[in-house]
Amino acid sequence: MNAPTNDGTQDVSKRWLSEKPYLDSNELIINMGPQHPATHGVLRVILKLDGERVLGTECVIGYLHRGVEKIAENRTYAMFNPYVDRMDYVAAVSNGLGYCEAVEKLLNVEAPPRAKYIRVILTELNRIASHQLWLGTHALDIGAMTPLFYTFRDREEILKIFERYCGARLTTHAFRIGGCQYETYAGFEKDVKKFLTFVAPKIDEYEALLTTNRIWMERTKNVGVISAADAIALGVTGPVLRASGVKWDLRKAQPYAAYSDFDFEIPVGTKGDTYDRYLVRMAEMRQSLGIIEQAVNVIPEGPIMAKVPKVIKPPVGEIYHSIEAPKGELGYFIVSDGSTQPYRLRVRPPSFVNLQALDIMVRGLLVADVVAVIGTIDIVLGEVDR
Amino acid sequence: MVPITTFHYLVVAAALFVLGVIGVLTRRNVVIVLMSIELILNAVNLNLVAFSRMWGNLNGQVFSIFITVDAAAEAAAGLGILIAFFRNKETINVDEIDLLKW
Amino acid sequence: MNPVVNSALNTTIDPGMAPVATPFFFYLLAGLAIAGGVFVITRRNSVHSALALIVTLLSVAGLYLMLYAPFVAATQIIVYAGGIMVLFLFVIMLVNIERVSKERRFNRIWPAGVSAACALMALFVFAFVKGKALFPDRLMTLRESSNTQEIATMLYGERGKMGQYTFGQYTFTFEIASLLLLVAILGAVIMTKKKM
Amino acid sequence: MLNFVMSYLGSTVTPGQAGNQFWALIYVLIIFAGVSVAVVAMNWIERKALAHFQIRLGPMRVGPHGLLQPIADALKLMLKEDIIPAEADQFVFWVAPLIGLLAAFAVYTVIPFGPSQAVSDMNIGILFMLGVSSLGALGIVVAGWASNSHYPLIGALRSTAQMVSYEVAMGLAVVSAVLMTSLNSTGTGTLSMIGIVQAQQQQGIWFIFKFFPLGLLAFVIFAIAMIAETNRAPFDMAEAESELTAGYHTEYSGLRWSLFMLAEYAAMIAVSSIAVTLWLGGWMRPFPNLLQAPAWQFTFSLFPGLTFLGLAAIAGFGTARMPAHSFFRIQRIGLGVFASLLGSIALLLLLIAVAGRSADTSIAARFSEGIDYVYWFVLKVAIFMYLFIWYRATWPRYRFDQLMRVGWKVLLPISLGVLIATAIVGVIIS
Repeated sequence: MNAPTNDGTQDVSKRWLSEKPYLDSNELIINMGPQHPATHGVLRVILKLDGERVLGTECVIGYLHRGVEKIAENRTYAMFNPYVDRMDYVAAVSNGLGYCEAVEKLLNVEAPPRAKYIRVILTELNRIASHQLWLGTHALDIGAMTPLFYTFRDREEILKIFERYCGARLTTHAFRIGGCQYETYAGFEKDVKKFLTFVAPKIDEYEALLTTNRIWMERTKNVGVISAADAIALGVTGPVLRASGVKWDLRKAQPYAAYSDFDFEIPVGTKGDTYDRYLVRMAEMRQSLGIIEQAVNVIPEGPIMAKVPKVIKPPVGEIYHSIEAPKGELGYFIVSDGSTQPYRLRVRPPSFVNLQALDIMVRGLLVADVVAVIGTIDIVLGEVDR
Repeated sequence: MVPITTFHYLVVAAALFVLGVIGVLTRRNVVIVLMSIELILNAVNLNLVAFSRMWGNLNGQVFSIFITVDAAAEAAAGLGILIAFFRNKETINVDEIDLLKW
Repeated sequence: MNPVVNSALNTTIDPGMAPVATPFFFYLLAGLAIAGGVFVITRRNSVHSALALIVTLLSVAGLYLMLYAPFVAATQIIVYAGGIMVLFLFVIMLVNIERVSKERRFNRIWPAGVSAACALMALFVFAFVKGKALFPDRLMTLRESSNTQEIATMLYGERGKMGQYTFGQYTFTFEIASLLLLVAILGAVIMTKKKM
Repeated sequence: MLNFVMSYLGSTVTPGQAGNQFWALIYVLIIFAGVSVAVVAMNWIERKALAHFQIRLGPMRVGPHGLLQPIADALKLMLKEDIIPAEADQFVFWVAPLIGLLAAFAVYTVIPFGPSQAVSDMNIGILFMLGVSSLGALGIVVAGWASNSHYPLIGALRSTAQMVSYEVAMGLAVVSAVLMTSLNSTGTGTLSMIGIVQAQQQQGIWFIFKFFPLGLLAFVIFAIAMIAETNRAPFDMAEAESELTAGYHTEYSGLRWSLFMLAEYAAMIAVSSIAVTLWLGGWMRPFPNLLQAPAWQFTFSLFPGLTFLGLAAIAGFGTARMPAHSFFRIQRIGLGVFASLLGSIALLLLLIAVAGRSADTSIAARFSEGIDYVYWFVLKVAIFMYLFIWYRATWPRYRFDQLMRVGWKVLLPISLGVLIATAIVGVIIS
């Protein structure tokens, strides 16, 4: 009785009318307002309730809109790089990777292999950190207090490595157009290896706490189900898509950076409910550990910066380049008019697109589940509003 | 102070009974009417237990428990009707409930 | 079943320290019960009258304890105060329309109601005055003792008598009572169910 | 007057039964003081234990290792402004926490800390307990109503529905335990709490192990219903922060809010002490019938002293480990005083135990026996308290309809089944 079996795309105009509740019970329109502990930032969800059951939702966003894309139009390519970290502040490194690779594609410059390997290691570390933050807040929303502290303690180790490498913990600004800014510090490989051995048993701890926890299963199984067809129709990407059974991961489908050199599987779910998404993300964390392990032993020697002119003036033209961010497909569409500043820069943020699926997933559930579903889509409002 | 006799308990029960009857007859709010009926049943219970104490056997007490059971059933059914009625007519005034079928 | 008079009743029992049913406590509880009853009828806000009813129920439970009927007192607290009153408060909150508290509390023909009640009261008084002679004096005065346990066994025989009564002689009534409850539950559920 | 007071000293019956109001009053004061101290201690232990579960330290700043934190909280709550929401029912708003407190504390008049250590031994002990705990739901409904705002009302309705539905399962579990008391020679069971523990002593087995799976099952059902009854851990739907702000006591602040907290903790202690009385043999020390030899008697009587000695050692170790920096000087002194206090209590208890052993009929023997009873009872209740905290740390929260489903469709049928099975087995055996 969860998501209604609709045929492909949904005609928005008929959506509210088709929901004629039996016996004119007074429907309740309540705001899960911008200031709500469970909306991961300033998201306002208007819930149309019949008693406790959700009839429909309407997401109101824009509270965190900073006009990043407009600013890009009067910043040079190098100057815009730090802005990119502020969009999905939880996975800043992969934002930076996406942007730098897009501009390199525009300049058709190739980053040197050493830079590629460093980029892969840092991005995968960032994916684990992002998933850990997701797990902590998601479990807290459903009521389990302890995982939050476990995940944040382990995330601290990753942030330490980022800090030693590029001076910043969250908005790292670690990459430059054409490669990496900094050479890896002396104990980089040792730290990463130490981290790998440290975090592997910790992930088992999270699993021990939650995976076979009856109440956790009860709260997440068959909640917020989205079928593969709906997911594809709405353009949902990332773990949410993979949990519905679609095996699509840009790191395998359109390999970028040095991902083609490593072998790792793509975890895929079956039913597309909150529990599957939980399993998919936990498996992804383990895969990332595998990738880092393979990468850290064979970082090639050589320069870390390609030959890039001091003032970057890409040729006239436009490109679209997308990478697999922790939340889904993060794409950059850049139109260059030959000058030092992009004519138009459009970002395709995964959270913004995934948020559309909230209405389908939540239809027919209870208010308590809305909180769980928002948690499982893993949205970051900085990226949704840009 | 004269020692307490069964008569005292009968007077208290009678007083409660009369209060209940007044409540039923004069109040317009159905919930209060149902509460007054509870008052009446309570008065009856008190009488039964008083007499059971006087005659020294348990019949009165056992019967008072059955009356409590009946009061519970009556309250449940009465409030059920009230909610069903309120959902249709938005009023719980005794005067306005004058239709057998709505 | 003619009421067998318990012969032990007549022997005077040493009242011991302080008998349970001291007149002070009796008048206190009786006063509370009647005052609660009055408040139930007069209060404008139905939650206040519900609270007043709870006060009445608990004081009547106290009276039962004075009449050495602990089981009835406990049932009263559990079923009445704990169960039915929660039900009442639930319904008052669900049916919470502001308009009710603004309206007139008493219907227009309240004098007729009150006069009928007075007639009833007169009837009771008449019955009590006339009937006083029927009850033998020695039965009316209630023996008291400090130890509730001892007097209860004296009155009703050893423990467990309550069980024998309820399930012994009154089994048939007991089954009817359970049937009544079943019917009430079904009725309440069907009436309040929104969607079939 | 004096002989009225002294006459009770020799008797081995609870003051209520002996009709001695003076000693009943003293027992009431002792128990309520004890419960308040327990609530304060519970407040500290909950915060510290929960913190250590979550790999953090918990309150460390107020007093050594946060020992003065509960007192600081109490003071803060007293000084906080007592806000009453606009056009809320003044009277009802004021009465609601009192009803909650009445329900939570009235249960203690019935709980037996020892054969004669209880305020009064009603012959309807358990029934009285069930009745009074159902009054608690009233306090919450009325509190939700009086706060005159949307979310507390929903929170109140939910937690009341939860309490009422779990009370049914709880009642049935209690009935199956009481049924076991009637399997003695005379065949008539007892509802009085002291009678139940004595029945367990007579039958030489704790009810949790009687008719092996049944006693345990009834105990587990009671344990689950007990958590739901006090709105704790996996069933704390009322205070589900993520949806309904803070449930029925959102609008309360200052001292009034602390009354609710006091009522919640007191209810927790009350309900777990009932579980201990019914299934874990109340004040009985382990193996009372098997290990009768005076040597065993003596070793078991040393336990209270040894526990306090252990606590004193931990506190002492804490002082030793405190860094020598001058900032920690006051904390070090504070902890040292606390450690020495515990140590002196331990010595006192050991002294009484030793004295009690030598002269059998002396006051010391009766006194040390009394201490043993209370010690074993409080130890078992403490284990339950720790379980409450453990659940809160590990379990996520049930959704409201799942919570009701578990209450009605899972607990109720099983408790009915256990009740019938106990009856059948009881009839077959006796």
